[in-house]
Amino acid sequence: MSLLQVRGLTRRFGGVLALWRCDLDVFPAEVHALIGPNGAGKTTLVNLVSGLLAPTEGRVLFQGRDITHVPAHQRTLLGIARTFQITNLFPQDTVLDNLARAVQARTGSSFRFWRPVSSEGQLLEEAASVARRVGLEGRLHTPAHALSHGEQRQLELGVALACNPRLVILDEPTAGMSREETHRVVDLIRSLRGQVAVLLVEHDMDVVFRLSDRITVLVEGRVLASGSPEEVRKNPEVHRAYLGHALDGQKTPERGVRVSRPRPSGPPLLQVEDLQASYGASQVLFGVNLQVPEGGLVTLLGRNGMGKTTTVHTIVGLVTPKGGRVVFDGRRIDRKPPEGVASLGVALVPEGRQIFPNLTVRENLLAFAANRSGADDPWTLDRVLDLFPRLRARLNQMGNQLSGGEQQMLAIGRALMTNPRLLILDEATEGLAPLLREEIWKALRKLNESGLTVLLIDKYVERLTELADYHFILERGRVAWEGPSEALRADPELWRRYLSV
Amino acid sequence: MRAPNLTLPQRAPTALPRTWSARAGAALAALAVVVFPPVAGALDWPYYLSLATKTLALVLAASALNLVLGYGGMVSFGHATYYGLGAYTVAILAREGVRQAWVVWPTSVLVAALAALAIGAVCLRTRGLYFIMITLAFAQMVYYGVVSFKQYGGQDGLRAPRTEFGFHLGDVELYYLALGLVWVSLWFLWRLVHARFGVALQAVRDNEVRAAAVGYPVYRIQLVAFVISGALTGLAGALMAHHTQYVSPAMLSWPQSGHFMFMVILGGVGRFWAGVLGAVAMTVLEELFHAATVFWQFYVGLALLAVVLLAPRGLAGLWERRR
Amino acid sequence: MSRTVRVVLVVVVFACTLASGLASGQARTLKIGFVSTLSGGGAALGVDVLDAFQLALRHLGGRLGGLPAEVITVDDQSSPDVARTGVERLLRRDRVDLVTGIIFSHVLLAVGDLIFNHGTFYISPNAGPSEYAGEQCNLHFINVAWQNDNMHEAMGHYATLKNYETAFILAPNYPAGRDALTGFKRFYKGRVVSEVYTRLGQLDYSAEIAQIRAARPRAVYAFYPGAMGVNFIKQYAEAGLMQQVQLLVPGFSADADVIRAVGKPMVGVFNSSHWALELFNPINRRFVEDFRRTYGRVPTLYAAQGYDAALAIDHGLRAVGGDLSRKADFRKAILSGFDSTRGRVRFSKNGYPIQDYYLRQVVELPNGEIINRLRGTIFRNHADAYVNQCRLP
Amino acid sequence: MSASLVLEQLLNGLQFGLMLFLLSAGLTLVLGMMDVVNLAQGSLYMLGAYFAATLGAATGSFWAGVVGAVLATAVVALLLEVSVLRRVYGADHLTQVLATFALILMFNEGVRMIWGPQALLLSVPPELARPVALLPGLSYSAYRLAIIATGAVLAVALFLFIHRTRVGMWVRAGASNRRMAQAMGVPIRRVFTGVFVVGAALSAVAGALLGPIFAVQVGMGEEVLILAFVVIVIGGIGSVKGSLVGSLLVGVVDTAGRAFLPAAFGQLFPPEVASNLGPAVASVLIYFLMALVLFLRPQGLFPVRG
Repeated sequence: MSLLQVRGLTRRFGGVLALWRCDLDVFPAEVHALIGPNGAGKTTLVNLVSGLLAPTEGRVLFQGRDITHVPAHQRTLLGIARTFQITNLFPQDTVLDNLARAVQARTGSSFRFWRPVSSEGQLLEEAASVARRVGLEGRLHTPAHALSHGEQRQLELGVALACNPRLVILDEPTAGMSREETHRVVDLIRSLRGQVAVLLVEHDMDVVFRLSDRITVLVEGRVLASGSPEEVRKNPEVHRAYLGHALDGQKTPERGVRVSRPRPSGPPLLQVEDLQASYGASQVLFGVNLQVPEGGLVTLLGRNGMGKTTTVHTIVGLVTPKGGRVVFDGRRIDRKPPEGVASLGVALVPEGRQIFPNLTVRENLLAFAANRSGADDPWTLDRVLDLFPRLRARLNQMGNQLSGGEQQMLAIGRALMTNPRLLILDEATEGLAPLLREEIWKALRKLNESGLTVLLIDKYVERLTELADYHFILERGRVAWEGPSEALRADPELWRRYLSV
Repeated sequence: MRAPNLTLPQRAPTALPRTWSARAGAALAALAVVVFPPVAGALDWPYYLSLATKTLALVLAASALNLVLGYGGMVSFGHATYYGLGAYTVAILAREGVRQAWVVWPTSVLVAALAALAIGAVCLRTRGLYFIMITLAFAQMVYYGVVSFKQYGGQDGLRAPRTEFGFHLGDVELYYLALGLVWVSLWFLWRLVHARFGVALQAVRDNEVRAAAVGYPVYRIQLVAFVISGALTGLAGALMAHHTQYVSPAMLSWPQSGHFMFMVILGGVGRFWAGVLGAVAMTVLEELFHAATVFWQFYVGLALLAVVLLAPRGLAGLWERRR
Repeated sequence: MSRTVRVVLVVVVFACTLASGLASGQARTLKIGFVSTLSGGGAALGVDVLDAFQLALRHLGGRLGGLPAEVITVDDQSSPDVARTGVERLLRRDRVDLVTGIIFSHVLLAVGDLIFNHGTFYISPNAGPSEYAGEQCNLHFINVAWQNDNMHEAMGHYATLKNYETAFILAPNYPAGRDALTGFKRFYKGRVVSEVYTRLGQLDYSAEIAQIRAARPRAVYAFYPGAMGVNFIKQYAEAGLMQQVQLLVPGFSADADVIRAVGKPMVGVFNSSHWALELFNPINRRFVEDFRRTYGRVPTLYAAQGYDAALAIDHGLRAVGGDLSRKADFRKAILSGFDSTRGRVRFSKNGYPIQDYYLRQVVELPNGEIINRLRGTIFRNHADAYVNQCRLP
Repeated sequence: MSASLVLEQLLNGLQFGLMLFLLSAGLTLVLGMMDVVNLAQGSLYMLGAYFAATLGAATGSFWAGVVGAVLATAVVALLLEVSVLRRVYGADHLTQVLATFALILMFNEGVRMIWGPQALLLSVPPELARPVALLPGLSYSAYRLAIIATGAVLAVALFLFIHRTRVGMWVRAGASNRRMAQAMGVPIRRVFTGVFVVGAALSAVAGALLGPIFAVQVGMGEEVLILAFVVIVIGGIGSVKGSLVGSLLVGVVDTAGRAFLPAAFGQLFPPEVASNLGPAVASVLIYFLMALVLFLRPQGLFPVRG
């Protein structure tokens, strides 16, 4: 009998359907991986199971008991513990205290007002034993915020284990870890096998296939496939939907433009040197170097959590770098505020679209209109609407009334309206239907040909090799590889290592 | 320069003095508060005795607020409500002819606790700025509610004769009563913040989502802390009513709530001695500026602005080593 | 800065405070604690009383009953709490011999027991709550102005004489306000169509004025001291009610300060008072002229009361040779009568005056000056209604 | 209860509501864009009134006083923003509440130092100090009508500015997602300073216009400040439309409550109960309204964040 049963789980956020009628079974003591592209609804599903969100429809059963309406903290006491995608600890507390707090929550009432915790020796003993289990015995008295990123992830895991769970949910436990750290965590998870059921959300396919007993693939809020690693590996649908290209050896069907032209040369429009950035104590970028030549179409590739979004955020000034330089058109911009960077002609189509919900579509487009590149034939409202005719009918609707795809078009249109010299797109085709995606790429190509420099983050690698001139692959906050499209196309090993299965 | 956030202590500070000089200082301070009344009597300083009693009541209220504000991370902008209700209970019971101490004091605490329970139960469903505003809204409701009850004085306030203990409750006796109550309350709070409950409360403050995810009943923990804080604030109100022998709606007003918050910040939010240091420093500051200038509030404001911008760890933070 | 230095600094600051408090002087002078409303909407009243009190002190050569007098002022901001703290300071830290000055009854009621229990006299230049006239009357309390009901009784009587069948009456919701309307109704024989109590300190009366317009009474009686009165009358005039419904007010709502603020719309308003500018006696003439010369404005009845308070204290202290421990003699001396701006004023046993009440009307003089003119006498030797409940001998 | 009484009270509510809007519009934008709780907005309102009183007396013209007051308050606001508020951007709300609470104390005492403790009593400009007959049986103060007109004009102007101009779009974009607006090139600091100054100027208009209806005195800002916060919480933080709807709602509900509730309770309950309950319920009505709105729509009526 399955430990965890998810039946027909549906969740809406406003008008957006994040999860639709999902079924999931996790059996006792198995490692069950949950994979899928960004925005597929993995974290939503995990939050619904752990009780941080309430479902719109459907049920969650644990050990046969319906826990759909049981609050989060009681689910933990019933035996569901979890880690978070973004490290989520008690930052001021030491390793030992972090663990002791988890032990305390499990071992009885929080409503004891008199007896000092310091006299409850077994709390600390148990905490220390968990610390040994996750390999942190040398850091017992270090405050969590002072740990390295990898150690924080280990502690995160330890906190979940300290809850003594029957099912532990690990949301991207190796995100942002070094290779050695990843190995350590993989070993740790493997040691859990047979004792605790593990529901693992993970992008690193190495990790997934090495560890899992079974895999469930989630795409666009639906369960696409579920089964043993072999079954999933062989499922062509999974490849198409998730990996964005056909199986090894098969050719993609012909899809319109296929360009090959000489790489533009000349001075780089954007030059990033030894860029370092961190969120609080955890460093994300460890010295990124990349260049985008004037008129180039360059991609930034890499799996999730490798620092792609942080890199572009640092470029546009939303994150202040810890070190390194960003030079745009001969000028240093790494200390400029975002508006200063933007006014030089850098436009961002951000991940998650970030349309202004309280502005109409027209206003979203017009509010920031400018001719920052001094183009003779600048983008105007009409041109953008010609590019995305679907927006025309929606001009007077508020930004938050659009569908996801329409918001995506709006976000691109909004950036174009500033007539930038450099357009940065962060997952600009996320959540779009294939046809629409293709349309956007064609548009991008055309824009690029007309002289616009583009830096692109996307996951459809094969298609990108056809579109773009040059690629950078980020791996754990560093550029692990760079080269022209031909080189990338020629080396499937690269893809396997850095990008997918 | 920008104002840093009000930083919380790295860990629940082990506030019992550890060095010999500090222990000697603490012992001296304890001795000073115990022998203060005879000294004040000998020197004929009735005003300073009365000021000390008032300060003790404020110490209690500020320490109670520090529990929710500092240890619980709940920015309550309506703690004057519990303070005022505690005080009004004394006055109203006296007016209705009930003056036995063993009835009045527990009733005061109970009324404040029940109010905190009802208000907290609703307010704790909101977060952030909305929490601040909704606690304020409830405080205003209670304020205007009390103001409209004409038989209990309305805007004019109400006399609150001291309760009967079976002995004469003069100013000196009241001082010792206040000292005792403050001591017992601080002891209770000390145990509480170091017991499981205090640890859980701070866990919720530090990371609510994480706390829930390891199994803490966040809402209940916050509500219980809110009620305890409300009850102790009510006790402070009852004490203040005994001190002034008069209660007025100003005790329930929002500037009063702001005043308490100020004391806690001044003392060092989230440090155990914040309430004590803040209330004493505030009283000293006010007396000092009051003696020096008619426009004393201007300088109080300036001092507080300086504290907020320059010393966000408050007075208690001065003793902590710089990071 | 080392920790030790920081700790030492804090200790030094604390010590300085204590020292500054203790340093207050010890010379043998008569210390008068003057608690009054000197800020906010009621400040004009407090300032009038204080200015006149100081004027009287100057006329008396800086001495009261032969003792050099020192006045320590406290601004109560018309808040009972602030007053309570201030009075506590006056009594226990500054050790004043007498307290006076309070304008608002709710302030007085909040601090009265504190002063009386301390064994200190309170000589009231204004606030005259019914509580201290009746059952709670106190040996340490003397009011040199009037009991709260009195002027309103006079206007009630006048409204009856003028045969206004219906009246709309309003007052702020505080003891003097409630006393006022009680007093008005005691002598008004017509029908009260509506009795409205507004928040003390309320300054916008649009809602009430709309109600008056809807109720269409023959007369409106409004008791609003200070800025409240100024605003009420201004808004009453702006709403066009002056010509439609006769407005009656007590004397202090039509006094020099209100006339200054409202101006011409006030002309014609009737009001009652125990004092008037043109009362013919030497004390009043000297007071009115000197007040005008010193402060550059026409004195109000509040000013007259402040002046009288100083005279009463002087009178009482002379009788006991400056020895305030002879409390009974001090009280008896004042109660048996002293010479004031209103001539000789006598008192009931509860410490409230027995005196005449006049009818005044706001008129415009040919030179454009607007002034309150004496029109007649409503009551003669009028005492308050509560004296019989007072059990003092 | 006659129709003209209801109408007159509605006008009173409208006048009150529009003035609240002038006060809350700046507050809600400051809060929405920079996440700054500014308790000192009430002090700017007070300053507006004091400046108007002083400048009006100096120039002899009420309207010159109002215009001067608006300019002078805007200058003070600019200095305030540069000197103090910039330092509390990004700090937590507790810091902001306390820093601006300290500012209130300083402004209040500062005003007392300069203008003295007494309330200043302003007069309505003589040309407006008369009633206007609106309907047979209903005449209404010309000055209050002028206030309603000014308030309405400013509300419409602000509304057009926020909803029809580019800078207005920036302001709304900034209120909803500051970082994204910056990334699109909006100079958010300067826009914010502008918004703060305009908000202060509107508060000054409210202070100057209400001066003759209330009294110009220390502490006048605090009471109205709490109401302004109620308004923006009801309307949704950051939404000008919300603050307009919230202001009118609070203005009308408060006025109607005070005018009609005591009478209504008088018919339902014995007089003893009614005389207590009526005013009590009337004065807590708006707070009850706010708690209710927060309970049903925790983000207010017009939420700005997506």
